[in-house]
Amino acid sequence: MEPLAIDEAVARIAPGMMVALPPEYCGVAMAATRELLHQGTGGLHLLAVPQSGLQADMLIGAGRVATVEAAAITLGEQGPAPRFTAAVKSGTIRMVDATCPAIHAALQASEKGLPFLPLRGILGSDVLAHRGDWRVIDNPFGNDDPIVLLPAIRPDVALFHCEMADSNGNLWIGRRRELATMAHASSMTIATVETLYEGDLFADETLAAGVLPAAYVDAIVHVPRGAWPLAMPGHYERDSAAIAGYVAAAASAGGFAAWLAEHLARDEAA
Amino acid sequence: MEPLAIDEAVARIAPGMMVALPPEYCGVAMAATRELLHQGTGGLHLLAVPQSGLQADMLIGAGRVATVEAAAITLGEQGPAPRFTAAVKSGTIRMVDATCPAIHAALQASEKGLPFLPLRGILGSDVLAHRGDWRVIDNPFGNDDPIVLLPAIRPDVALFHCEMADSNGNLWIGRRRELATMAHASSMTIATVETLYEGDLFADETLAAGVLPAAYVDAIVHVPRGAWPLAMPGHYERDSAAIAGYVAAAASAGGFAAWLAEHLARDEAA
Amino acid sequence: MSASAPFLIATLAHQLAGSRRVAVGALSPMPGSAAFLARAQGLGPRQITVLGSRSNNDFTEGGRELFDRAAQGRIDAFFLGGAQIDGGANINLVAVGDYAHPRARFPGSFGSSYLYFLIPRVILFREEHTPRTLVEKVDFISAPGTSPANVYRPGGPAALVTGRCVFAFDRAKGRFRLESVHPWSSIEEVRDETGFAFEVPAEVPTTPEPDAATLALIAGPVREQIAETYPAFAAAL
Amino acid sequence: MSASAPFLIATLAHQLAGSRRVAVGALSPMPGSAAFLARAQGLGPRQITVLGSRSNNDFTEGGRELFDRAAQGRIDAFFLGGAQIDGGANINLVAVGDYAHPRARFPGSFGSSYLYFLIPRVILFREEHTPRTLVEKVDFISAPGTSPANVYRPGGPAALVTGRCVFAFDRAKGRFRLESVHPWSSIEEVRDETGFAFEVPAEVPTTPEPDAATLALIAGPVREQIAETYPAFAAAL
Repeated sequence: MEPLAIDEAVARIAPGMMVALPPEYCGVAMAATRELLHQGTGGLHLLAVPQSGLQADMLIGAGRVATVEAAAITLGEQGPAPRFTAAVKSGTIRMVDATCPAIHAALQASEKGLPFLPLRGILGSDVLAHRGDWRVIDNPFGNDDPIVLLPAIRPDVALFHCEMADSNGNLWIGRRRELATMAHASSMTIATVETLYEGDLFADETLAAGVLPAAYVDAIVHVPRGAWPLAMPGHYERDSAAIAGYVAAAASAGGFAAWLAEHLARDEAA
Repeated sequence: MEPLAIDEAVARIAPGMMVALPPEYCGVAMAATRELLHQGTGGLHLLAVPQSGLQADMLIGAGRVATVEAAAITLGEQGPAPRFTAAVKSGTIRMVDATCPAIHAALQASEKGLPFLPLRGILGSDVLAHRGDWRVIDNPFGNDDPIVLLPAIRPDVALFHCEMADSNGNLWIGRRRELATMAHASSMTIATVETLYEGDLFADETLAAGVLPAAYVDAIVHVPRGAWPLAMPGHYERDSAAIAGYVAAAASAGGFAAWLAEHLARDEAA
Repeated sequence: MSASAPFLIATLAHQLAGSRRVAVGALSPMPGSAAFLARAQGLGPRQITVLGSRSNNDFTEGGRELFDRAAQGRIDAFFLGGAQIDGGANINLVAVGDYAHPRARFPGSFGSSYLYFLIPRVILFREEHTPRTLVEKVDFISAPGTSPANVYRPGGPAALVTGRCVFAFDRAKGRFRLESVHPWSSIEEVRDETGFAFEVPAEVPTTPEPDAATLALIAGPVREQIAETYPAFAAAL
Repeated sequence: MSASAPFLIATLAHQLAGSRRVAVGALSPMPGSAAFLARAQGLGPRQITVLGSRSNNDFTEGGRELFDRAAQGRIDAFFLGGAQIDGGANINLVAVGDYAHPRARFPGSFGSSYLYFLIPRVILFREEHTPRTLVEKVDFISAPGTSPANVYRPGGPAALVTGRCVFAFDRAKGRFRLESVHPWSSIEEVRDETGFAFEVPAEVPTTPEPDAATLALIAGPVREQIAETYPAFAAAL
């Protein structure tokens, strides 16, 4: 599988698609997200697996998001996600509140080709009360034992950044197995990678243990520092200064608009 | 976690326990099985994940097995498992026929602390007809869409042989993830290992990707060639001659009894 | 005369034309060889996964991945056998006679009870073609050939290859149709040796013999590739 | 005077006495520090898993492992916060005001809606102790403090630590009981600043101050260990 140019890969994300995104500590495809901002793809349905931050905030701020399903949207130590918070308060996005294991389970349902998966907990919460798509049944193996059923979520795209790809299209994700679940559950997987691996990742059983097989991968882009300004453990730390700059700008709609215009102009020039 | 002597580790398997066993290509604890034969532990409930062969056949032949749940019991290219076949025909064990993904799913239910997991297929089969413990419901998200529900299986012990253990009790299982599922789902995990690893398997992210954490491991025994006469990929091949010898002996009850007596005597002498 | 292994491998390989992603289950040396042959011939499979193999196996999620991948629609073709196969394409991998006190017991259903429902093109294979194996009704249904319309079933049987012939399976009618007869057999012999009724079209061609190039592939790369998982079979091939 | 970080860390650590396996979720610098402190003090935790950490994280199944492990009964204690917490130990991590048009919006429920049910000892922590945060009834229930008897619930709230006091939670009664008051506060102040009713026993001790050895542990190894996941917090500690 030949690596693609980033614009080519990102162009596969069509308006209105459901895009699954990993958490901030786990290989967020930020370079691809900036390309997505460029391409202007709108009406997106973001599925945070199970939480997101800067990535979701930028897309929301730019008006490209119709729906967010997440257990949380946060910038971690940098505080609340400003454009997300503003969008929810003003009702410009549809917010679908979930809880972390529900998103994992709903993706596992899709991974297993199942219509639903059950999950403990949740009962009596307003998370459940606001989910018209979740059901409560009486556990058929129990006795007066209510349990929640979650319908499968099948994203159109899984989009993430990971360690490396070999020339056969296999990805090395290490112990970030949520990336595998996302890929298994999605119709299409687009990955940016920090490095390219010469050879076959399956030739070495030690490496093979951390592989997401090419069978699940549709597009690969080689993007060193592709998670910046977020961290890529083992390569670079979170760029707190850059994120703080974003947070300051994005505190207001006008500030965000200026940040976006400057960002798009700088990228055009590059 | 200090490695134990094999007799000490195997003594934790009490009569009547449900023991989860991996398939023949995936690290069968044969040395531990011979020790189990020695200790005379009986009334076992074997859960093949999802199939077994020589290991189950020996325990069945020795009369140590009350129940077998499996998708298949076979010696592969060496043909049918002789004592298993004889025991089913004469009704001396309770055979619970399953299908591979049902065993995987029932263990995943236990891994997730769920009372059940749904599974597609199976409808209209006699596998389902003979399973009083499985249920069929109408998919609450569908319309006249029957689906099977499988109750969780929580084995008392997961018993397997794998590549290596570090001094903290972490195991390296590589891409044999069924061993992880077995351990997650079981109350206790006993592992024999081919080698010991100096240091911490989590210190290297490449190795970490193939680790089953010590949090799931209760007893470790260092047993080089611990899967013999079955294969340990990367270390030794299946010993077809030894298995053929077993098959020839085990063709009759008397032949098996002689093989067992000789085997136990030889081990005592060793 | 009975079918040679290379003939059957070539006939099975023919069934994989157009199937891009093929998986091969347990106890399947001939189907495994057929998958390697079809790939070598450029017939279809680009991706072959052999259960129990290390070099032809890209699973990294353990034993469940075959089943999950099938459910995701990422496997196009698969092989299943049967101690008994009946005219409705029901297969029996478990027991002959009474289930509780069987006359014969086999290893078990493996993943058939599931994969038969989910993989679009399942090719049945049973070399022994006698009224003992091809029966009117199986004694135990490991997996049914067809299901009611309301049952979720994207997959099912496509064909049955035996030592005497090839049957195609008509899912709408729920029965087999004779597709070709091997060179050493005949429609009459197939009728005599089959325990179930099947359709016979006006023209029934002879199953083609493998050509020299095909035989060379089988004796060469195919034999080498299958040896990892089935050494005894490869040695005898 | 308000609570210092070391005081709160020490008070939270005290809540982990006897808990062998502790997990720490997102946005939890103080609880994470408390877990490291409790381990350094030999108080309880042998195994600490910090979400988002690499060196204090033995998960190899991805994000779902925390939740699966909790369900397996392999995690003894966990921390949860709340934009609002009410007298029934219901917690709100989502929104203040009307859910559809909130006055304030927070990140979201994270795993609380699940873990609150499954982990035996959940310690609630909210530094700000005012009628704004400790309310009579939360505006949105991310996770309820108690459940009807027929609901599967091996876990739940054990205590609530704030900047003014420690409450214990009585699951049978479904309400908080004042356990200790921090040195700079008083029962009266706690009453005034709490939006919900709670039980006050005859004797309410003062929450003990951390001793010099404890402060040294916090300034040393604890600060170092928490820095990997919360560098800004560690720098300010």
